[in-house]
Amino acid sequence: MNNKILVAAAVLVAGGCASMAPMPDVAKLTQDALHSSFRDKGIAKVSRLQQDEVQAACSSDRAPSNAELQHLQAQALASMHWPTGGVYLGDWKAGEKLAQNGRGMTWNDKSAEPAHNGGSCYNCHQLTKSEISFGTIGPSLYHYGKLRGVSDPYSPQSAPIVQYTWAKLWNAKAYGACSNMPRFGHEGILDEHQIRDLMALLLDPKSPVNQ
Amino acid sequence: MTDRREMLQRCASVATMLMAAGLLPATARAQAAAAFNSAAFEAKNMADVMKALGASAPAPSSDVSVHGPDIAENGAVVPLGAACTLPGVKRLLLLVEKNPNTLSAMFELSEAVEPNIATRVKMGQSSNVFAVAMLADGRVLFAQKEIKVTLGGCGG
Amino acid sequence: MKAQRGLGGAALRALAAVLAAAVCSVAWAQGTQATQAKSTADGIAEYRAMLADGNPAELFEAKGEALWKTARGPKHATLQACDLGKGPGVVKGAFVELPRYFADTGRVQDLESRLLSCMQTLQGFNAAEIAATPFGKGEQAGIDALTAWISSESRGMKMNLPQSDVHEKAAYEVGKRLFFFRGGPMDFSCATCHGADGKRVRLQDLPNLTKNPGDGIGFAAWPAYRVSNGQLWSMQHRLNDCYRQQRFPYPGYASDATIALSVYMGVNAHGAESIAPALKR
Amino acid sequence: MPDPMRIRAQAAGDKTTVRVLMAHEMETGLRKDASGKLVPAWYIQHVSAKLNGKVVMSAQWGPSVAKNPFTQFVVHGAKPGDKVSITWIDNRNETRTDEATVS
Repeated sequence: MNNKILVAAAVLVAGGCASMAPMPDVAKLTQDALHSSFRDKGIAKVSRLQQDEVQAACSSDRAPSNAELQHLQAQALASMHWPTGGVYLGDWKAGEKLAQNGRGMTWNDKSAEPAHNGGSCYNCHQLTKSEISFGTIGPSLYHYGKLRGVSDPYSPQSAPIVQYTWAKLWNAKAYGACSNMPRFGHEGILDEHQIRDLMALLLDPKSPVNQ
Repeated sequence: MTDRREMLQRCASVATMLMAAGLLPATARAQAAAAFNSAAFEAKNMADVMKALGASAPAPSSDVSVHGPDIAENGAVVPLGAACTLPGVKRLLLLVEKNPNTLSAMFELSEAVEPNIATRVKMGQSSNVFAVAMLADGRVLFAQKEIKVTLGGCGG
Repeated sequence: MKAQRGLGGAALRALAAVLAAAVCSVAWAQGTQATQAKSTADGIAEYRAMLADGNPAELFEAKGEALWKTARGPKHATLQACDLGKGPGVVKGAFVELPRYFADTGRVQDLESRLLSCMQTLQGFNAAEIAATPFGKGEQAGIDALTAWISSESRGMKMNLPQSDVHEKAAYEVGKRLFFFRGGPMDFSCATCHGADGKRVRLQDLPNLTKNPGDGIGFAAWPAYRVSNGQLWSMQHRLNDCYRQQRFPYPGYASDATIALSVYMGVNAHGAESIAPALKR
Repeated sequence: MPDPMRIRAQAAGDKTTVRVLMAHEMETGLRKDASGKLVPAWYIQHVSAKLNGKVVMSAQWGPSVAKNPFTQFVVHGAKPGDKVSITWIDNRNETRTDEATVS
């Protein structure tokens, strides 16, 4: 067993009374604990612990400054990938299947390719009336399109909400740098085709979300 | 049917007698196994279960009750109970309509035991469940309810 | 046979949930989500109440107690001289004070890592080998049973992890940083699911582990028998599966990170009554 | 040797509630293991309950009874100090008998 925390702490304590000992360098001990505790398993490599700017900024019980949030959000929006050919909506039936599917990206999964991943939507959101097993980490999305007056997703009036929804699914951090929602497109969890299907689930007037 | 039940009980009591003595020779175990009603436990619906048990078609009755939750958080463990308020209950059965095999459990009761039993079953999906009471006078009565099995956890 | 230990608490809570739901349903004009969630919550509360009486964790408790008292391993010794923090052989009350610092190993240890130490020093087992054994197999199954029994010996007591030693304080601070540490392809940290009150994933309530989430909730409920797979999970197993679902790499058994997280959650849960081993989905 | 059962038998007047937990996999025979092979069926088929040596209840179970089975019933005429014993036999002919005292 690795034991860097305690060795380091012990060094600091040595020669002094424990209650008087100064607090060791917690940031360093945390990095040491991460290095000594985690190992590669399947597709889940230790490289997953190397934080990007967003992850590093959103890793404490205190939110980053407004300026930093703005910066991170602007960055996410600037790097946004918009759908090829301007086709925003796919098949809501395929979208519902993805929404139900919470699989993918764990050390038990064979491949990290989007085809092996679900959208995990119901883990955090209510979406339809018929599925009672839904989470509440995110807001209810029941009647998502209907409440926003989307009767024809291809009409010019619908364009702003359609684009916002796409961006939210592709990289949720564009509208909240420390959002709990994964960056499905940006991180390569889902591909363009799958995100179109989720778009249809949310915005197609025929989708059960809008019934 | 009576003969079959008597035989079942006799086999069971022989087996338990030997077990009480701390002995369960292979032959006795085989005898106990022989008493297992495979046909009933392999049946795909309530009618076929009844046929395999040599019983008549069950009639719905408010004297029988089936206890279970409306929603099961997990289908791997669903509490189910059967009870009957009439005297002379010989058997209580628990059935799950949409399981691969309908019959889950069959309890044979002596006079010393109340016609009110409970256990826990697995359910592959949301389904009707039935409690069936078989009475000494040959009547076969049932109650039913629907149990919703939900999908839990992160699904991953 | 002990009479219905720990069952009353769970049943009472379920009843309380039903009552709370009934009261709430008077003020039901809160839109579809609220009303539907309440009726589902009623159903789940009823389901849990029905299961409360007869937790299969008891089977593991019995096995664990026997294991503790059986001479085993290369040294053919029992674990009865094992010091879980309150002196050699003292089991009662030890669980609610773990993890804690142990001078003999120079480490902050949780119950599982402490058992590994005792199995190595007293019985002659190879702790590293056991730590590398898959969950539920070989000696790992034995440790699960031991945690079931040892935690049951503190049932009804309040979580009371020591924080007087600097190692323990450091472990808390490290645990806190790990709790909020975001990583992996989905940007999840422990706090994503367990950082706020009243959240659920699907239908499972998510305790807010940044504070005392209440008696028998969160840290005060594990080890637990998991209905979904019929296994007894120690906190190490629980944390391992949390990290799997966080899409993190694999945390070593009894590793520093997992122990530091337990210190963070356990100290936050100070005063919460332990119901372990509990019954979980 | 199968793990022991946990049996509780609590008398309240003439009625004694017996609750039993059994340690058993209760494999359905329909489940596949990690390598995709079917795990063979392995489940308790027979259960019998005795009060002071006399059979009061017996049962036949299919593989859809939940893993680590629980069962509960109420028996009349038992007094504190009486013995309740439970025996199960599974489809591999393994068996286990345990006894509890009515309290």
